[in-house]
Amino acid sequence: MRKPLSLVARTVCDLFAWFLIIFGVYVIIHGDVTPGGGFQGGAIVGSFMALLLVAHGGDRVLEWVKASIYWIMLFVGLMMFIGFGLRGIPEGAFFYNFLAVPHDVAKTMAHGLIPFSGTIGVMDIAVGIEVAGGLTVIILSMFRGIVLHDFADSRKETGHDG
Amino acid sequence: MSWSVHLPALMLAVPLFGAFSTPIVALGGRRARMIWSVLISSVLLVLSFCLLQYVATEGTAVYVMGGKAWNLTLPSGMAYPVRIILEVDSFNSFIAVIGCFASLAGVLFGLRFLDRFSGKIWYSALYFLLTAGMLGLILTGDLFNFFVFLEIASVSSFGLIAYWRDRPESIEASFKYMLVSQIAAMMVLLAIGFLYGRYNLLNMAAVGKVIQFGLAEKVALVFMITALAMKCGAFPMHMWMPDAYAEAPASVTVLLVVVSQASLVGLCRIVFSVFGSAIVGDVVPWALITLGMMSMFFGVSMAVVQHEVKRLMGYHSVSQVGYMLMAFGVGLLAMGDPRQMADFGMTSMKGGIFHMVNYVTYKGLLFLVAGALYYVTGTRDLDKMGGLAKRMPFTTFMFVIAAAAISGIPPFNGFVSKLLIYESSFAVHPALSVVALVTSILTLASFVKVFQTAFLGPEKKEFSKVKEVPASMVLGMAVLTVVILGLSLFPTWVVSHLVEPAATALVDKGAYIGAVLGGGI
Amino acid sequence: MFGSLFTGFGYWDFGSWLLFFILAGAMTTWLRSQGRQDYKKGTEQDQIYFSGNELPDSEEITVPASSSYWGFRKALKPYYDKLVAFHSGQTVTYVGWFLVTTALLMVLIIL
Amino acid sequence: MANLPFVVVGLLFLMGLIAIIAENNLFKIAIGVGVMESAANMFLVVLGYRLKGDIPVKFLPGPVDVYVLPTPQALTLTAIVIALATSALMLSLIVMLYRHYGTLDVREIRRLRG
Amino acid sequence: MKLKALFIAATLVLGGILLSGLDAVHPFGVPGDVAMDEYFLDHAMEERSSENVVTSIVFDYRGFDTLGESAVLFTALCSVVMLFRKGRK
Repeated sequence: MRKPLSLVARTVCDLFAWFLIIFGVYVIIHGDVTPGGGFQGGAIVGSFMALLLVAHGGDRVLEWVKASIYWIMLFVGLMMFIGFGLRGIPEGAFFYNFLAVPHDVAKTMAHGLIPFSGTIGVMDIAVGIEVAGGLTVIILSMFRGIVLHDFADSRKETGHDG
Repeated sequence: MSWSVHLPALMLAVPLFGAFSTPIVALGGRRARMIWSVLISSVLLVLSFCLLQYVATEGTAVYVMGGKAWNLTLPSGMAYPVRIILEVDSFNSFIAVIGCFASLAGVLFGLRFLDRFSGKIWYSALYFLLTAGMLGLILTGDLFNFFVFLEIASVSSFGLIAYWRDRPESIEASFKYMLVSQIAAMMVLLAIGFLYGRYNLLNMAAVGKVIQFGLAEKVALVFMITALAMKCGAFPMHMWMPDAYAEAPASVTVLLVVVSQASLVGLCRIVFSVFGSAIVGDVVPWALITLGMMSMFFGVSMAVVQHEVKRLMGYHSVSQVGYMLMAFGVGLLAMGDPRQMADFGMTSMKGGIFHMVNYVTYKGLLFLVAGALYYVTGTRDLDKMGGLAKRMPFTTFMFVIAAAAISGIPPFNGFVSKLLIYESSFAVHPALSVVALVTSILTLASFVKVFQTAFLGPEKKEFSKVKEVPASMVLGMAVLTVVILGLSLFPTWVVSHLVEPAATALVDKGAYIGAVLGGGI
Repeated sequence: MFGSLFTGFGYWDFGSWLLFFILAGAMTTWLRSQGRQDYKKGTEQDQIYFSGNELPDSEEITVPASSSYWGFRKALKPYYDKLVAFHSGQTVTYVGWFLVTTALLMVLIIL
Repeated sequence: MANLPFVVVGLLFLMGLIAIIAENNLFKIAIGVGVMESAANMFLVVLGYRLKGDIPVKFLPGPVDVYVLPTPQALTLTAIVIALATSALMLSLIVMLYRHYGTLDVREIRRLRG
Repeated sequence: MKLKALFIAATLVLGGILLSGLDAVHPFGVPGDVAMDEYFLDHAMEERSSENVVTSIVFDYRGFDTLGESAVLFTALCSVVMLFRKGRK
């Protein structure tokens, strides 16, 4: 499992992994207009790391990757999500969509953009960031736990009865 | 008034926010994490008291998630609600207060208890997620939201049970619990799908208004009952319970006890508020009574022969849950008939709810004492303990109180609720009370055994350096002791001001529906 | 606050329990004070009587937890054998009994 | 046979349950749980279908008057993510079990008994 | 082994009743009452300007469920990271 795949596979994965991110971001930011949304897009972005891990084997990717970025993404997404929820309390209720523009008003705004759906779009992006970060962290940590880390050097934490 | 209408949402938002922010706060060091976790759980306790007060003065609290206003349950032109609605009546708010007490006790106890281990950041985050799941199960009024919170509570408890990951047994307990509970969760999801497909509604009160007792509803009811009865440990499905309770760290076990009660709250909601008078025939109440009797008797008879202290208490949890199932079954049996209801049904419901509260307090305290015993001796095997009473006076004192309460020794709260259950179940059939009494005696017997082997007897050489547990752990236990003493000294006040409104709210399906939809059945 | 709690057949209140407890305690103390006073500290009356044998080390005379209620367990041996075999620890029984209960309740409720 | 999708849901659920009971390999049990989760999700989707319905995104299908019901799809999204999270945790637990017990046979994982 | 046969028999009974129950929900493709979903289909556009009705349900009408769902993902993440943590040296 630690062995990288052949050169052809690695090159193709390198090439297409980045398109995965672009496609995922597309799905995330168009969540309120087209089928898809934060979770689906986040899962697509998360599969980027899985593809790289399969193609290059563990050692190289784990050297290259900075896990803290994904942690930051996770917490930014979570905090944005619950923050927008809490922000709704003064306006009416928890999770109230306080940014929404009713459709008939939105039609008269002649800026030519897609009508803004309020917190739906924002939360979509928040969840997208969170899921992308979270899934990558899960994949990396499971990979580390399964393949690389063998606990032999750490003290046993068995709780009761030694 | 202005902010207290948002209390139901805050009760869920605060622990979730606490869980999400714990890893960030923990960057500030060990002390920051400790202060943060105590702060969050104290705030939660204060909020739950405010909610109890609000419900007592203003009546059932309804909260519409994401509505234009917090009380806009019905959008214009709709007969039924479309949004997620939290519905808090006297029953929910009372149980939520006790849950918050247990959560605070667990936090305080866990501050020093897990000193020697790593991964405490994740422990704290999961602890608050478990609290959030427990409160969500108690407070929610929406079927699918109930499922989501059931999953939050389950997944975080799988993680916490496996906290000592280098111990094979804890991973095993976690896996077994996970397998059973995933099947149960999928059954709950199917049942929600059944109800949604029949009525196109997800709100509990709205479903309760239109429900009939057809084939699909019967299947849904059975799935819900067995899945939630499994979650609170009824007899043939109880085997995960001693495993999980014994293998989790003691501070988590307190919360697991509350979570099992939260699923019992969900079971009561489904049976009384959603189905309620729609249930035809005596099968469901007798099923609850039978499950309760089997849990009581077999649970306690397994407990008598155990010699690992936490496993023994885990089997006791099975038997104690039996009391509540039996009480609610008797209440459901009497529900069709107003005369029977006044005769013994109401007493039984009161006994069930009061026992639920008492069970959380004294069983939580007992698990904390077991954790303290492990903390000082390094073992859970009663065979290896002895003579700890002189060394640990506070722990011994609190153990005696809790053990007396669980065995139903008169002045304590356990006796009062058991008395209510005995006398009401006697009216249905004397055999029910006989089983309950025998269970109570065997409970006393097994706790006498724990007391005699762990605390009394000559001092052992290897424990000559044992000291009382650290102050924060004593404080955690003291929180629950104070609650037990309060419930014991003022049972009359508690029953008439807290338990009786709760029982009335639970059996009154019309009021539950009316709070959301306006107007009765 | 200390009013009575009616259960339908009887009642419970903390005050009368306390009264009864004090009465019973007083009666017990009085009965105890009527007894003979010839127990003397520091004499051989303090020694434990072990059928005339030498006393073993104090740690060896404690009854370990797995041996307490030995008679109870012995008398109910067939019952306990079955019950312990029921808790075999096999994962399939955890799932299986859950499904059996569901199926049984399902059949009963539909009939 | 008009209700064939419902029958498929029931059969899938049943297959998952029987896999959990009959199989001895931990991974096969995990797959059984996955099949059950898929059955539950599929049940929700099937509930929301309306004959000749179109997707509930307003501008994509053009002028239509029948949409499929959107709520079950939203519920399914939630349920899928929950299923994903639990299966990640379950696989991790299986890895840890294999590390401790050295076997994937579920019959040998029974230290907690009695 | 006998026990396993019992379990499988119970599962089959359960499955049979489940199938008949599924048959009683509503005929495939013809939901009986659709008031709640019609509300979403009618009002999602006017109230929230969201073209995608499913997303507007996920993030607005049932946004709290989605918070719970993120919490489940976070829970699983915490559990996995805790299981595979580096222990104390």
